[in-house]
Amino acid sequence: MSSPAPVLDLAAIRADFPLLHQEVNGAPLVYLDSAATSQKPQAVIDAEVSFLTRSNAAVHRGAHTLAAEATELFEDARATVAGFVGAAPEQLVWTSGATAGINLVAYALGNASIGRGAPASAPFALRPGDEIVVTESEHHANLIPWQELAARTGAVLRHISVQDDGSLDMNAAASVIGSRTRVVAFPHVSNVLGIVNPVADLVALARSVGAITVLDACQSAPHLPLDLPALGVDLAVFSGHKMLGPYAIGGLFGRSEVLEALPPFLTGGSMITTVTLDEAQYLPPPQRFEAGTQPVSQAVGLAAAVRYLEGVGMDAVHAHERALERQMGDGLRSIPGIRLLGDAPGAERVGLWAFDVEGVHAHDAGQFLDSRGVAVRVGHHCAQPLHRRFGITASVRASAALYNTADEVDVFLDAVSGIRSFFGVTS
Amino acid sequence: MSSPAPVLDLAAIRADFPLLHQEVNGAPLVYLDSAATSQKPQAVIDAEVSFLTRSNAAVHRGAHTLAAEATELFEDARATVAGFVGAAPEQLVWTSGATAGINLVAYALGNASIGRGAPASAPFALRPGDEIVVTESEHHANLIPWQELAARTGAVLRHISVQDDGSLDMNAAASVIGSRTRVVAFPHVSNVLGIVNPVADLVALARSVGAITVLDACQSAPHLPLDLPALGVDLAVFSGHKMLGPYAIGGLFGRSEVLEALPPFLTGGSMITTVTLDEAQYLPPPQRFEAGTQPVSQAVGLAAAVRYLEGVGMDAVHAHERALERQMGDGLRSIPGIRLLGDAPGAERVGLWAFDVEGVHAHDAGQFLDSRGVAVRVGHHCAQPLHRRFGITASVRASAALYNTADEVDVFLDAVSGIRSFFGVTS
Amino acid sequence: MSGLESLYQELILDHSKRPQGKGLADEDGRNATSHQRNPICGDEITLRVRLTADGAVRDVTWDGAGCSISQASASMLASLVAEDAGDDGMPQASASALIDGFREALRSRGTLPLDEEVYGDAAALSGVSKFTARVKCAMLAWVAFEDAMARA
Amino acid sequence: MSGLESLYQELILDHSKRPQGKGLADEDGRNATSHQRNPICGDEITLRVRLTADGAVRDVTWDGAGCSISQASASMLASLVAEDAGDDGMPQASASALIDGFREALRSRGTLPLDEEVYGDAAALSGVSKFTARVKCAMLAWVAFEDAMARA
Ligand SMILES: Cc1ncc(COP(=O)(O)O)c(C=O)c1O
Ligand SMILES: Cc1ncc(COP(=O)(O)O)c(C=O)c1O
Repeated sequence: MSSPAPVLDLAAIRADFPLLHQEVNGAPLVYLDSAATSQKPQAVIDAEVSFLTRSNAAVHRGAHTLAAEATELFEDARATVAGFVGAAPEQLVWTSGATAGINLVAYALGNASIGRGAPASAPFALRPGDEIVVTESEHHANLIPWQELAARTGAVLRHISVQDDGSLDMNAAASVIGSRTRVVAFPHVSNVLGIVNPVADLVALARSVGAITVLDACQSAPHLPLDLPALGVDLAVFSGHKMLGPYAIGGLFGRSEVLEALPPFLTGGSMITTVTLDEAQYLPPPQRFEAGTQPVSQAVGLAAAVRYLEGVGMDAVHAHERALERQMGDGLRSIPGIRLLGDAPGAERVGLWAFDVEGVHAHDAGQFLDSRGVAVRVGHHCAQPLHRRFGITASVRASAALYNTADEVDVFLDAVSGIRSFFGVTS
Repeated sequence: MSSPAPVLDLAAIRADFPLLHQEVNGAPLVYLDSAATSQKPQAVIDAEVSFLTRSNAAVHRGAHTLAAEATELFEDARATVAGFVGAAPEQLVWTSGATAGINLVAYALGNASIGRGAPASAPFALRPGDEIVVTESEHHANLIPWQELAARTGAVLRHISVQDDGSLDMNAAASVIGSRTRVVAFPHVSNVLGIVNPVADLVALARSVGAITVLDACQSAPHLPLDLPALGVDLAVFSGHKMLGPYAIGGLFGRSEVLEALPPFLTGGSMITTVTLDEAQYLPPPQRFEAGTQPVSQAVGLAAAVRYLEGVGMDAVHAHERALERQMGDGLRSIPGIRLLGDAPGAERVGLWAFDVEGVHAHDAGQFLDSRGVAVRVGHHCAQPLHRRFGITASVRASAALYNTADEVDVFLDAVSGIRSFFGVTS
Repeated sequence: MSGLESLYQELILDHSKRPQGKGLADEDGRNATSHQRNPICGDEITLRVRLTADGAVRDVTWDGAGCSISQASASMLASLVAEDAGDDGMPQASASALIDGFREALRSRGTLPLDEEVYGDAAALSGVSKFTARVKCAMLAWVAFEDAMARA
Repeated sequence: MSGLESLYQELILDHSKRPQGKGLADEDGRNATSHQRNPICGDEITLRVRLTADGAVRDVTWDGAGCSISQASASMLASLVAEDAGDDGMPQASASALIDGFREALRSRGTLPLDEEVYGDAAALSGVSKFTARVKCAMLAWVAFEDAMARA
């Protein structure tokens, strides 16, 4: 970057996150596990508590004053969160998280495939031999639902491979995505590699063969300015708890034509017009996909989270995290025995790095860091195929959020440099 | 009841529920909509806030100190909530609510039906002509998922009718449940009728033909002492938000043999052992059914809710609510033009009544009550077939919880007695 | 005027008890029918627009069951059309403008009252806009009217 | 002893670097094999029990990859069996008792230390019980041992 990064007022930001101010194993907590789950600012907690202690009532169902108030707060939250990703309110379906969102899409397509949808859903039906394309870098959440959909419909699951440097093999993409391809699902940012994938190119390939695109935006929504309609994807999912919001809520964005055509997934109350003992008629989106009592206070909390992010500014968040990412990457490269996963030169990235420590198992490395107060994630990070592709079963992953500081990255790097000697591995 | 009901310390209980202390339309709020969603005691809010501000981290995934602590709190919550319904921890699957729990069962059975399960799941497969039995009193959440499962598998959906007095026609049950019956799904307590159904008899009928039972315990879990294994049901669901707990969490109880045999429903992270790009192997229950990040802080909150209920004592809760129910029923019967739904003599009940106001639409009646500060639910309460059976499209429902008082019931009854004259209906 | 009385004005209760235009007219000449349902309470309406040869709105009739707000609103809509249509009928553009204005007022949370000169009795529905949960009830007939014209 | 040093005692690091019983023995005579996996980190172990004609445990061998705790634990288990088995082997009941005691100690959150007289080097794993997230690592080989005996 040529211009200096906008400076965040980190002291003020950190003061908003109560959890960060604690000691772990006698050292100040350095929380570098935000890709797993983020910490919540007081504003999010307050929004939920205020809803529960003042306005709580069943939404979309009651005529009493409290219920009307709750309904308004709930629908305002939808508009706020939809706006955060550039969407219209009716293009945002609440889910219980990204995993639930991807399953929703996969099961709705499955239901379309067995004729459970309106005539408009027929073009989305999968037939034996049709192809679903994912990437080798998939989180299990964006892989197994497609394996199961393929098994249910007879479709074939194919994948775009990842190159040694962690970037997607776009030549492979161009040959894998073909006339039988009906669905292309991929991560905006892999939760292991941290690289921003070429969404426009993948969307163009999918469009050229008439396939729909499903974007896993879990690791981009908290870290980049996001305009899902502008990205051109048909469907996209994200998780509240990874973007400063509550657990148990997520969003599914869909282009209106796609949402309108898809049959429902979960069924039950609040998504119907007329129900007899024999059959039910379904509401238009988003309600068609929102069966039963929704995550009401969580929606209010998530709206507070995106307002918090917007208050800081997503450009500033991204620039700050990018600077931390550079500091981490540079530091890690200079420590002997560290192998970074996905160190593609010049890649657009978010603030995370996964790495292997030569001679030390990731679990042991993580334990050592923990003894210094540094919380990182160790394991396969729900991406076993990607780890296998790099010849390992587990790695260490440090992931930053807007509340992390350069000093914390220094503590982290210093701790990493002590791992191999503690375990008696000589380089 | 011959012995006097144990008296609850209502002042102390009400002080625990911050939302109750407000005015609505210039009158003190009388919240009689707990069957839609309950209010939350401060202890539930505090438990969630304390988790989020002190212990929040990804569970079952991290090795760092915070993650280990979060995992412990999460699994302790499972044990607490399982214990509340008489179950072992591994018999309790977290869901996002009752609707999600019933859909889980219906889709898992559907997956078993197309051979997506282990060999142990084969006995659960539905074949064309097999029968699924529900009741005419079903909430849409325990009806539409079975309609869809029937449509997917070719099974036939049948129902047990409701008699004029609201009780299930057990003669009909004995003839409807037959050799082709594979699933019998029914509510412990209907959310419109408030009558406790004869679970033991229905379970016996289902067992005699080798069918599995699915109990909708939404309206019993908050109000009665509950021992699901003792009831003999195979599967049961409940919702956190109706039992003083957070939104977006619920429980699915399953007998171990049944849970172990069923194939997964949602797929993704944390429910697998080995994943390749082509296929995945699944963990045993409950993890097999818990794909992706779980409602972690909500589980902690729900555990606090059931501890609160246990602290008051479910026998005392039931007795108190039963007394309110009697007061409501007696009062409503004496108001001209009120028709109670499901006034079966001598029925075991929880504290709710739905009713029709002759000559006044339920929406108008509810609006009038709201102007007096009384919050009730109006509409079909997600039970259209049951309303149709009683010849109406909508009713008014007042539902009590442990925090309601006899004085509040008086306010409610007084308001109800003013409805018809306000709308100029003469009896 | 208390909240409740601003919602249930005398005129509204009158219309709901003696509804105008209730009972569907025969389907003679150009006409179109719409069926609408409020999924929350199960209220339904079937509304028929008959048009002149030129495509102007001749009359509106309806049938259905529902709360007093939804019944009064349908009745008021029918009488408004009856008054304004005259011999040449009401141009569809005028009808659309009426519907748009009605929707805007009802969604205004009490900030945009309906003009009695334009809306006649229906102006009494202005009070509904403060009761967000009841806006759908008042809109039901008007949405059916809009939908029927779109089908015509 | 700091938290970390109580977990990674010298003995543990030694076993993990020079593991005993590593490399699966041939499947001669009575034997049974179990494969176990820790779904969190992907660590795996394959463990083989060979039994005497009487059904006593003759030896334990294993293969697998994992963290130092899981590797050390497998190694310590193999050497414990090697020491205790003698010529007649270790009765399965004794083996089960060992496994139960080990599990209990590891789940005790530091309250039940393992007896060095009984568990030999494996007693050094007592410290793991305070690290709840690592208990599974230490248990992996022992669960495989239990499972293999159940299959034998
Ligand atoms: C009897 C019954 N079953 C199922 C449900 C659905 O519960 P939820 O909306 O929490 O999924 C409800 C509540 O709405 C209910 O009362
Ligand atoms: C890239 C990616 N996709 C999907 C998920 C699943 O999200 P959740 O567990 O919130 O459903 C995650 C997080 O675990 C992720 O990082």
